[in-house]
Amino acid sequence: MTGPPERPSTERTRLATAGARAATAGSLSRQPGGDVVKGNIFFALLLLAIAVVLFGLAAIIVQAAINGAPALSFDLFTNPSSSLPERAGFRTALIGTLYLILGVVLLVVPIGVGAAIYLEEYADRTRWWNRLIELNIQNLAGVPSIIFGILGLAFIVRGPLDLGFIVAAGSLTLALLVLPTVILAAREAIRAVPPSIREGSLALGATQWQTIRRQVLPASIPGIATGVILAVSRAIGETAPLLLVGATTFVTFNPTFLGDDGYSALPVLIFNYATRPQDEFQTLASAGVIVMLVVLLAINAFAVWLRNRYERQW
Amino acid sequence: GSGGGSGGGLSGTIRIDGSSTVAPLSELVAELFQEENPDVKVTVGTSGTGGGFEKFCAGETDISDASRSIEPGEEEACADNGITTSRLTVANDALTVVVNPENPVSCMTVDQLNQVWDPQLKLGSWSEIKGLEPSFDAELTLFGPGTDSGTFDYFTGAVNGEEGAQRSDYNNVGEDDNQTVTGVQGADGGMGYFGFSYFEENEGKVKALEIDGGEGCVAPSAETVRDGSYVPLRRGLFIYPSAEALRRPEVQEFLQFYLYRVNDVAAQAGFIALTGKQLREAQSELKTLLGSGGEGTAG
Amino acid sequence: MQARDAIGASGAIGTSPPRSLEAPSRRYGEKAIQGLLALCAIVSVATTTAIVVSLLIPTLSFFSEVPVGDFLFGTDWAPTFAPASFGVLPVVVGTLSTTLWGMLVAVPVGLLSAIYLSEYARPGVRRVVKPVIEVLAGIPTVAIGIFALIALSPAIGKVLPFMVKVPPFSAGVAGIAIGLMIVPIIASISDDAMRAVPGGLREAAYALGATRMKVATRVVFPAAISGVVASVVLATSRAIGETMVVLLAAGASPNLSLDPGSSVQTMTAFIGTTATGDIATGTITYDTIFAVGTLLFAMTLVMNVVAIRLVRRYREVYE
Amino acid sequence: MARHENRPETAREAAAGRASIAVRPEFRQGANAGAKEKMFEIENVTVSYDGQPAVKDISLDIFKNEVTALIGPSGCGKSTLIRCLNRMNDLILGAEVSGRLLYHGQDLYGPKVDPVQVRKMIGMVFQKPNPFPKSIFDNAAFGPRVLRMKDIEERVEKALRCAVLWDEVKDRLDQNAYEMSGGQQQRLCIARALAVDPDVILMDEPCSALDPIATGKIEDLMVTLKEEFSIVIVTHNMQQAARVSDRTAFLMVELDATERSRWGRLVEYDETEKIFTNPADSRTEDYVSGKVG
Amino acid sequence: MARHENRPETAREAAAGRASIAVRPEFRQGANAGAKEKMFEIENVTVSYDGQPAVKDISLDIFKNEVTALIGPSGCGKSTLIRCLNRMNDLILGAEVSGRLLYHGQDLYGPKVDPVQVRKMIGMVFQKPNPFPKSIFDNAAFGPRVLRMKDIEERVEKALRCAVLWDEVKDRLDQNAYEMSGGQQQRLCIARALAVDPDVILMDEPCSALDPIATGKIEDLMVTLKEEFSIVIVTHNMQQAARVSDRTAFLMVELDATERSRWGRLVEYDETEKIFTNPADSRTEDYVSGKVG
Ligand SMILES: Nc1ncnc2c1ncn2[C@@H]1O[C@H](COP(=O)(O)OP(=O)(O)OP(=O)(O)O)[C@@H](O)[C@H]1O
Ligand SMILES: Nc1ncnc2c1ncn2[C@@H]1O[C@H](COP(=O)(O)OP(=O)(O)OP(=O)(O)O)[C@@H](O)[C@H]1O
Ligand SMILES: [Mg+2]
Ligand SMILES: [Mg+2]
Repeated sequence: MTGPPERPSTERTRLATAGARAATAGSLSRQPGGDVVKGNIFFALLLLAIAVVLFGLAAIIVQAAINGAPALSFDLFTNPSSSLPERAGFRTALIGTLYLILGVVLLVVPIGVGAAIYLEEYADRTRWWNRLIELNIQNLAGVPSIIFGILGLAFIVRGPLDLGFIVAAGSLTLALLVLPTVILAAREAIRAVPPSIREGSLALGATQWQTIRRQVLPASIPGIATGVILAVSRAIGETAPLLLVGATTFVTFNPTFLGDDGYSALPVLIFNYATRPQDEFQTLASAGVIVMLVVLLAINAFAVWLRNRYERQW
Repeated sequence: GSGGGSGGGLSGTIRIDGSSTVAPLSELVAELFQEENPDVKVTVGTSGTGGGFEKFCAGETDISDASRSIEPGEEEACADNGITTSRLTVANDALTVVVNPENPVSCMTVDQLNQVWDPQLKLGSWSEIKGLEPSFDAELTLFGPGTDSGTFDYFTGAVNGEEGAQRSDYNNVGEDDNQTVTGVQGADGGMGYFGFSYFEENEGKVKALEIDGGEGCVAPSAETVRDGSYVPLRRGLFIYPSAEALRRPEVQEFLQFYLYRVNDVAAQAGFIALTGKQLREAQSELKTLLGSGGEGTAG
Repeated sequence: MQARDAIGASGAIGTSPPRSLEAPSRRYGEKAIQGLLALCAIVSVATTTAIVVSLLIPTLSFFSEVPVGDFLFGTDWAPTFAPASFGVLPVVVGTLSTTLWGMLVAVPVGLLSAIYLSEYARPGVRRVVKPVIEVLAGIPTVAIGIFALIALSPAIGKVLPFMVKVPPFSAGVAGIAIGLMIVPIIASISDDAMRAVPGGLREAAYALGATRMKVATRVVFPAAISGVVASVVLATSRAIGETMVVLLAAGASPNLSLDPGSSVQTMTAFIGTTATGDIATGTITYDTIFAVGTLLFAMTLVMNVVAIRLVRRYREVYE
Repeated sequence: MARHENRPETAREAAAGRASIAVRPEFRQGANAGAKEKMFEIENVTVSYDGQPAVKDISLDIFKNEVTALIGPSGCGKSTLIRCLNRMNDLILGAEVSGRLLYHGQDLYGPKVDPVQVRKMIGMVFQKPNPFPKSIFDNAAFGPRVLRMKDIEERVEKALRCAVLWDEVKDRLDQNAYEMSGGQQQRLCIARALAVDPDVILMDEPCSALDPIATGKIEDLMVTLKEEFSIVIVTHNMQQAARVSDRTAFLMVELDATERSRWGRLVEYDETEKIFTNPADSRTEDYVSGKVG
Repeated sequence: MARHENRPETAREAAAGRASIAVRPEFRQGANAGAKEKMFEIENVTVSYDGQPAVKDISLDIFKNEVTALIGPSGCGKSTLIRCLNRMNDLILGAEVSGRLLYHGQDLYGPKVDPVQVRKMIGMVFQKPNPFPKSIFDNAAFGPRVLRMKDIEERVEKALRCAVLWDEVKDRLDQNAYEMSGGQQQRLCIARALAVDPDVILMDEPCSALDPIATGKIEDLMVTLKEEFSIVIVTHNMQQAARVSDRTAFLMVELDATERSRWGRLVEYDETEKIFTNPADSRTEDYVSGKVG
């Protein structure tokens, strides 16, 4: 039969060695030795890494808070922007940013997840065009944001799409910019769903889309949420491409998503203020950073909640 | 301003874009204008003089802020799109050369500045500058704005005789002139230059050099700029309205308002106000433009 | 009996099971969805095409005036000076330098953080720490740049004097700031990838007497390598593409040097400032933006081809 | 109960020692099957992974309203073969099926055939339990929901009852399926397959993690179900094959001359009673009586 | 070979129908064990998941150089109990062990005990095969490498031979373990555990996916191994328990009065021969003879 000719002698030799070792093993308590030391060093390194990150973050926030302290007040959220620092607020820029991000999320989630699903679940990896798409997405992630600005100006604001200098055009530009982040994160999440789950679903007569929709996607929500969090975080802080596609620094009225009256965005304003000569504006810029973090946290809170809710372990 | 202001029910949107140097002035004027005309929306962008003209010549903005004059190529592009424009000077600036407060030198000639910034000489120390009084020995640490800026072009043109003809081995601070302050403050032999407003805000941290443009040492100030004695580093800042847009009443009103109020607010925004002569010139330019816009003839 | 009941129910519905193996409907819905999904993937291709198109024409016009060789191998970068010089190597090296320093910070810190989050942290801790780390990704780059310049630079200058020379600009400090900024990309995506490794694999390793460190490094990490590499590639791309931080903290002086203490100009910083500066469009200087952009595009392309190869090679498939 | 019938004397003792297998490329169709309706006709089917054949040249007919068992040593290709029957192998990259496979006379691998439709009719329980990371209820309800069936709750309850799981889980239907014991997970997977009322049910070692009681109940279930459906079961448990199946196929591993390649081959296929009491092939006899190994 | 001895008549038929189990909180120590060295002493151990007890109040002693079998219906807590013995339950969030668990007289859950050290000595094979997504060789070599053993190749080969897998895989040691059949995967997991020469081996249904031949060989292996090591095995296969084990513990599910909560309880623990031929408890008798269910 398929089994090997069992030679008891083989086993005996083996057991002899085993016995020798087993006799010495006795204590259950921690053996002082290389492994323990290594493990401790490793753990210390892990904590150090986390500490570095948290400390860095804290330092940035504290620095912004201290610098911005004189200007910090709730009025920052309600006052429109002004060229007079004492009455300047971020309301109009804030609304512009909220619209921008809303547009980014609405665009990037379906497109990003859709592309990820296509690549992981439908695309035949051996086909050159699918490999090309894969390469192309990774490559897009490395294109500097200003190039997206140039692209947005040429193809979205003008050119084929001809949207004009409206918030939606800015959203679309930013969405293209952060699309690779969402696609890559979503792909990894989808890839991590064990094949046996797909088999189980397909074997019940579910179509491929039903399998994706009801098994794969729910299981990959945490990873997708991470991608969206990172994407939104990046989109919210981008300045350069927005300048090109029409975000202005000075808007005293509340912008609308499709209106072409002009709009502003927080980072554009912050950048502009930060490079002005007057100290008051630099203070305002720091305060703006705090405003932006508050907004960012509020926006991400939902994604974080979603991610925690769907977290699971196979 | 409350509703039903004195503007007589003007409404519409006025788009301004261009140099980030000029933007604070346009913003301030725009803010005041909107107080009187609450239904007019004015936006000010900062995509740079070049970027501003590009949009302007594509007919996408009404007014372009500029820290330099429009170039022939840009003018052509405007003409291709049927856009006529004319330069209105709205404020003055004094490019200010700053050094460390500890530096004993207080005045330099244009030639000495040229030595410092000359692309060939590449001086390494203050002591190598010919004819400098009092003598000073420290390593030259140079700071300058981004080479894409109008400030760079103007300074190099005035000091080195040709735009861009400057040594490149200096600390380029890019977009944020505040860094020149930090840098010069930190280096004994530091030297840098930027717009007057940066100096005004940082007096004490850095020292402004007097410039000898041939007729003795002159310190940069509002007065020396206005009386024309601060040469050659005084420059004008401009706006370029489009004749096309000037057919719209709100734009006409805005530009007239601009020139009417600009001298009151220039100092507040960190600029040096126009002289009476400059202002009159600007006003007559605007009239010409209004005329051509009204006739609807272009190019 | 229970079994009988089941059959009763099934009988009602399944009396005449469809015997045809062909699809009862043409499943247009499925096909439409697949088409839509493919379309989503095409969006990225369209984007790239548009980028290539918008880069290509000015790039060609640039190279009609500047020889390719002078551009690629020249060591003097002064496109906005007179006389102009277009040797791109200093900005390429500047990009490599800041990216290198950034990755030196971000990769170890990010990966160790990910391991901590996924393998060591209790769920409560993780649920708090992970979003907090992600906040870093959302701090406006201007703020990080200014922070690097006025807080990080002096601090590092005290500890590692060679990193910061007289002017406050240094490639090393800018790199570290970028590193901090992209840590969340690595930490967060790698953490997700490691969390997705089936628990059975951990159990198996623990049962063999592996310590937590070995389980993390020898089982979980390799099993998640695909996600880990993806996160590093994404982070590297981000580091290469970052503009504002380098502009503020690394200065804007092109220097052909990998010295962390020297001020450098990166490709992106050049593109970023020039595109929003006062240079007139349509000039050769302005076209330089596109030539640099094209080169950057080509460089990231090479990096990604290599990365994709690597992932293929080392990916571990479970189940 | 019908399951105590054709139970032969089985699996007495497995003697140690190894009999080498002669390469004998023969196969057999089940006998005495004239009157029965054919469900699957498998003709010269070979399945390869990455070009390496895993089973070679299998031909057998599987009949309606019967339980057909596949037995054979580990690695002989039982799972590979059973997965062909509802085109699960489509999902494995590099897996390739050649030969002809008819289901009710229609070519299962025909160009117009829709694998989804195939799997709707031919359900499957896998060797490794693979519950979905959802609640117990959602696991069982998944199939009915996907197929837009009515009375989901009722169906779920019945399916869980059939799989002898209801009593254990009725109070915690919303608990995650991964928090169940191994045997509970396996029964849940069985319930999940039953809930959609397939035409044929393929079971790859459905009772491997079950205790005798649960096994007995599942076996009862199979016997009951076969009145309406057909069942193909892979099992390594001779007694189980003997107890529940009407027909048994015995596969074995064959080596090529160099002993480098190995693949599964059908040795004998016949009525279960015959296989266990009077097999035609001596290798079958050795295997079912436990003499090989 | 020693495995054909004390095999009683077992598991004849499982009749359908459900007998309710009376709550009888008694437990027993194994008898006739005076001379043997105790390996594990389990005293009043209760394991709960999220506060819900899964097994309650288990007390039994496990002896050195013996094979101890845990049997009982699915969900009665066999896996839960066996996982306590090498502290695998530490890894499950919400799992809580109370009571006393001694290993060679040392408290397994004592404050100074290092779970890693515990698991080095007490190996485990899991119910669901869980190979690493690495090559076959790397799977078997994982333990020895982690423990910095020498002669890795030799060890791997021996372990694979012991687990009756060598001949099937010797030519493709660098293939991914997930490309093996279910039974091969399980044997690989057994080999992996053997490769580190643990002191005790815990096996949670190690043969559930194996054919009789491979099962027989693994059983042979257990009998040989127990001369040096001790083995605890969970099995739902009565014959297997009867064939290989020296001592058998029978667990059963108990319901509380409201029928809402259920947990496992030790019904009887004794020498295997006694459990299978003359059990003290009628429920044991019913179970091993297949009368319950
Ligand atoms: N991680 C968990 N969380 C919550 N409950 C659990 C978990 N694991 C097991 N249980 C429950 O504990 C009880 C005992 O489970 P256990 O896995 O020990 O059973 P078992 O005797 O091994 O059964 P089987 O023979 O089916 O493997 C079951 O009711 C099960 O649902
Ligand atoms: N995905 C795969 N890629 C490559 N080879 C595979 C794959 N799956 C199975 N094989 C090989 O094909 C052969 C048959 O495997 P199969 O799973 O059909 O065996 P089996 O009869 O079900 O065995 P068991 O009883 O152990 O489950 C084995 O040698 C196995 O190693
Ligand atoms: Mg199998
Ligand atoms: Mg179990």
